[in-house]
Amino acid sequence: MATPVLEVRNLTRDYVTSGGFLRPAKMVHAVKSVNFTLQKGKTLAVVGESGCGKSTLARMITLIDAPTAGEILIDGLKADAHHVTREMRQKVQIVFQNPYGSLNPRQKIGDVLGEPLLLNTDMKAPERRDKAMAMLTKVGLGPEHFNRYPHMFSGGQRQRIAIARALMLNPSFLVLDEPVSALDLSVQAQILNLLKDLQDEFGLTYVFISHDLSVVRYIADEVMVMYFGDVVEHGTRDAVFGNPQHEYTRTLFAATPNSSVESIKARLAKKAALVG
Amino acid sequence: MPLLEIKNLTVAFDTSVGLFKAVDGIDVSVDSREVLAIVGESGSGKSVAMLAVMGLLPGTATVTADKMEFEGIDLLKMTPQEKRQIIGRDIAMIFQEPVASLNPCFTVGFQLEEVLGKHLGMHGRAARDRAIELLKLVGIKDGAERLGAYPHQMSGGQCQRVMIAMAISCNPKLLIADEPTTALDVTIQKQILDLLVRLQAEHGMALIMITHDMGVVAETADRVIVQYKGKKMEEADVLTLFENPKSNYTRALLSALPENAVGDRLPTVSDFVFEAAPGV
Amino acid sequence: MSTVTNAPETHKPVSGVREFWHYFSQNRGAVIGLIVLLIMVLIALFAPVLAPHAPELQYRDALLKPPAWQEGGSWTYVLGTDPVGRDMLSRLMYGARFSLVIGVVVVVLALVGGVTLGLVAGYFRGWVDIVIMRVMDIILAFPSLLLALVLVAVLGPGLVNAMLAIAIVLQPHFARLVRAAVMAESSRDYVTSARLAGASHLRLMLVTILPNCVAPLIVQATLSFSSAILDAAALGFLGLGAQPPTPEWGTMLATAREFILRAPWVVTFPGLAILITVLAINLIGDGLRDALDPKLKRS
Amino acid sequence: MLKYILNRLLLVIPTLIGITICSFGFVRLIPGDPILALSGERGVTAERYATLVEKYGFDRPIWEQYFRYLGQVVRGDFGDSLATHRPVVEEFLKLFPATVELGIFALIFAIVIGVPAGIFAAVKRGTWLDQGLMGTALVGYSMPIFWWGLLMIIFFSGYLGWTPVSGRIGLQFFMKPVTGFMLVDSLLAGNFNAFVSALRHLILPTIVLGTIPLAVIARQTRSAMLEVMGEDYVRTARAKGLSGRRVIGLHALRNALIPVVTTIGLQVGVLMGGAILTETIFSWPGIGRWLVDSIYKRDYAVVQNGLLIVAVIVMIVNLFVDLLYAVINPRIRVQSS
Repeated sequence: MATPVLEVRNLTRDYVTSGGFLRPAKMVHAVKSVNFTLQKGKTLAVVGESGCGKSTLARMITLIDAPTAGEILIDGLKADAHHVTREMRQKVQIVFQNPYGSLNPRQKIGDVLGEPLLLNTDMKAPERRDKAMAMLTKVGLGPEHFNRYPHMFSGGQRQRIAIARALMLNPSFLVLDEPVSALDLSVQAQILNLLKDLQDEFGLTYVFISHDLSVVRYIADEVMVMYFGDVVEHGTRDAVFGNPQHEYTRTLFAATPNSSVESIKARLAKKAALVG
Repeated sequence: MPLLEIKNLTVAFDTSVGLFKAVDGIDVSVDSREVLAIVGESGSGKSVAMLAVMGLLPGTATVTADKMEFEGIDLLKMTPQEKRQIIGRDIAMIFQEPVASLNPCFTVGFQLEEVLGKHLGMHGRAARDRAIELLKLVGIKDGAERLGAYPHQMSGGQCQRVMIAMAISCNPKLLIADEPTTALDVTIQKQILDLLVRLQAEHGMALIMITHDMGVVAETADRVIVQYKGKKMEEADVLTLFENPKSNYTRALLSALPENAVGDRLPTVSDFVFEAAPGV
Repeated sequence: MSTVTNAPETHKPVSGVREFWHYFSQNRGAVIGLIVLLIMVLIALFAPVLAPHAPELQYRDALLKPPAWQEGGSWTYVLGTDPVGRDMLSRLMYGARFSLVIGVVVVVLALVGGVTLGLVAGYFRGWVDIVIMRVMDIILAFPSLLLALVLVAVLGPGLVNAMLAIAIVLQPHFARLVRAAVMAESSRDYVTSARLAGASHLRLMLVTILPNCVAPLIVQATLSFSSAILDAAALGFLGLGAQPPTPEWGTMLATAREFILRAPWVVTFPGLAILITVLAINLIGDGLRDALDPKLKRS
Repeated sequence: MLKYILNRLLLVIPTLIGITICSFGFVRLIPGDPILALSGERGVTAERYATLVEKYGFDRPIWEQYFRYLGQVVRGDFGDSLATHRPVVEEFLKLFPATVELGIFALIFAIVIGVPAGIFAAVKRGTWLDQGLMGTALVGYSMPIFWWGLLMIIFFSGYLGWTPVSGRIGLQFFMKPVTGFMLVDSLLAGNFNAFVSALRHLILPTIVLGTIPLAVIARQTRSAMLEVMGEDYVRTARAKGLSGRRVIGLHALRNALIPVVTTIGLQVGVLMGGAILTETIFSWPGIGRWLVDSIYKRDYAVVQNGLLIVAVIVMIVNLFVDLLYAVINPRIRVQSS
């Protein structure tokens, strides 16, 4: 088996709430000893509700925050969030949930895309420009957007730009932190399609953080369910969706609204019986 | 006679770039004991019509309608004072952000008892007892203690329960829920939806559910209005809508649901040109 | 999700300046303020040309002449003369130079100091932040005019020392503002993204974060501009700012005080000049705040 | 809540130390010999010079001098005035009530007019009433108050002859200072005419000193109200069918008052600064004039320690405001469980 793109061993993150004077500081275990490996070209979805630690996990594997314990291996190399080398930095990129906060309001789109190249490569300005332009078309925008500022774009377009920026340095894998949950249904579909297209074309590897099971079912190869910092279930998509093992996973499935015609019929029948 | 009947409603906002029609000639009617869902994406003006009914739109909004009647009473001709007798008692509304929708400076008990005092003239002991009873009704068991709590001491789900308790406190004939579960986690969302549906049936009130989520529509509605950019695209009972959508916008919306994915890619909305379904 | 309002897809590209002007020009007061300020600047620049008399020339035969429209006034001295026979109008025109220079110098000093400290404190946090902000708190614990007075008492009376003192007193406001803005911006995703793109601390601070804190800074700078003029005039009034016979407005008021009941014009006009200038700048400040306030924008 | 208070108290300590360092450093920063500076204009004999060096410990290392100074300050020994040779504390206590009396009146004047004006402007947003009120507030905010005071004197005292020009009370009255507050003392003495005279003397200084706080409070109240009126919970209150008066006066105002109280607290420092000018103009025998006179007289002992006392008082007031802020803000008062 090839070296996994990402390997995570016993990754743990504890927070100490600032207790202060009379109250003892409390330890919060945001992420408890998480393990997984991810092969190239695959998508791992991390599912859970707010406060389950999925975003903390995302920030750790993106080397934004340092873990309390555990190891992160990227392309078989150990990564240290305290001293991120330039090579390591280029291997991981992230796309955030809120398309309105993730772009610098005072930076033109061309500069947004060119910045990673400017800072990490010796490319000359025209070359950077060509690369950025190419990426812009790749994500479904046009050259006319190159010199515009973020506020001239819609949420979906901004998310495309954020994806383009993340891809500028050919990262080994991409962390997608709820990339579609702030978008309208129709735009969400476009972005999901785009992610799939890009994955097929470049063989990208995704860590997809989400709370939305229907989206996860659509995009994931592997699913990891988190609950209060613990991984309670981890398996292939079909295994998790077909035969959930953990109580919490089943609760999650049961809570997800079902829009199939059969379930509507069943609900209406129940209601009619109640009234009648 | 429908409980609430609106004909040809138009709401325009005065913005810096000119007049913007958030709602353009929409008819809405809901019968008593009926659950109507108004569904649409952002910018479809789905909340605006109901905010107009409640009189909660800002001063920059101009509301015109051929008819806006509640139980046969003309809402358009009412003075604000007259309207305040109905609002909060016969028509109640809950909102998207439960924590922000409760006043952070007052206890839950105060805010709950305030409605009882205003519309039912209940004060003191009686109001307190009724408030505890209402909290129990919405699934808060330690109501007596919770009455002294401030909104920031409670979770989003708890706050939404309090909002619902406030809304049903005067046994309204119509409850309007504006994206009541959007800010909540999936499991909490399920609890709140179940609660709303249960209360609707038990109290025999009409419920208007405003949402962007087709799943929520499927789980709650009897009848559905689909809105797009301020215009009504389709109106149908829930089963017909999901089984046999008439408007191509509804079809696009349904096919964009990830669970309805056919093959490897999702059809996207921009692939269609939208028209209202015939007869709407 | 309906919490996020989508910007219209077909937004015609507008330059930032023009968009700003669109919002700014809707505020009538701000435009009036801007016009008044421009006139003040012109008067200050061309005082030697515009002033009918030299500001320090004493006409011994025309002491305390009332303004032209009052009984006993003459059009030679349009706004009358002061107790030693100097033309009020000319002195006021030259005085505009002092006020505007004071404002600019003080704001530049306070801005540079405050922005640097606030940026460092807000970006690095930790003990650097604690030390810097404690020092700012100490400065803020003193009533500003009192602190300026005492500083001038230490440094010696005079316009330059007065400006320095006022700058020191105003500086913590900038530091606090920048720190708060930097902290708010730092937590936003675009800063994290820039960090992930490999931006250094210096680049993050100066290129990524600082330009996004400019709006509140501009407003604060405008407000500081007016309070610098007021404070300098107050120091002049107390005899610790610009020294006579400098035609600084506050100093003019101080020397005229004993004549207030006999010759109200020597008091009225310098004060009115201060008020009009400060008011004009504050009107601009309010207009800027409205135009730059992100909450009003793009709604 | 307790944690918040303790935290806030802890923050006071470094500020307090900083303030003493400032006032300690003040004399040593004056160009020239600090002994000469501290001994006044007339100069000293060699003998007295030696005693002073001994007294202030100028032959000692600087940190030792500081701790010596700190020790004196903690014991309440703020030295003697160079001009009157009386203890600084004694002079301060004699003059302080005059400033407090004026300050309280000015603050009440500012709050009683400023808060309702701000609420009105917010409720009538965009109307001529709003524009008029806020225009007036901006003029007040831009007012050079030393000039404003002179204008008031020209008009009310000079032209109309309604109010006295200076001082706290008519010269014909002599009040034995009991509380130091002229109004209280005159009532205690049962002298109604003196009370009226004291009140008349207060009018102009109160208006002049209160003008800027009034403008600031009105503007802040308006913007706080506007912000709060856009909040979700105000919409909820309307959706309950509550009357407009209750929505604005209870649900919105209660929240808007939180930042307004902070603003009002901050005005105490502003008042202290304004007192310097107001007291100078109206010959009001208070702390502000005392400090300015001391600067003129190069009475550095008074300036040094007067500065220290004023700063400590302002700091204590700010501390109270912070605590008050916690009391009126349930989000701090009641810790979330």
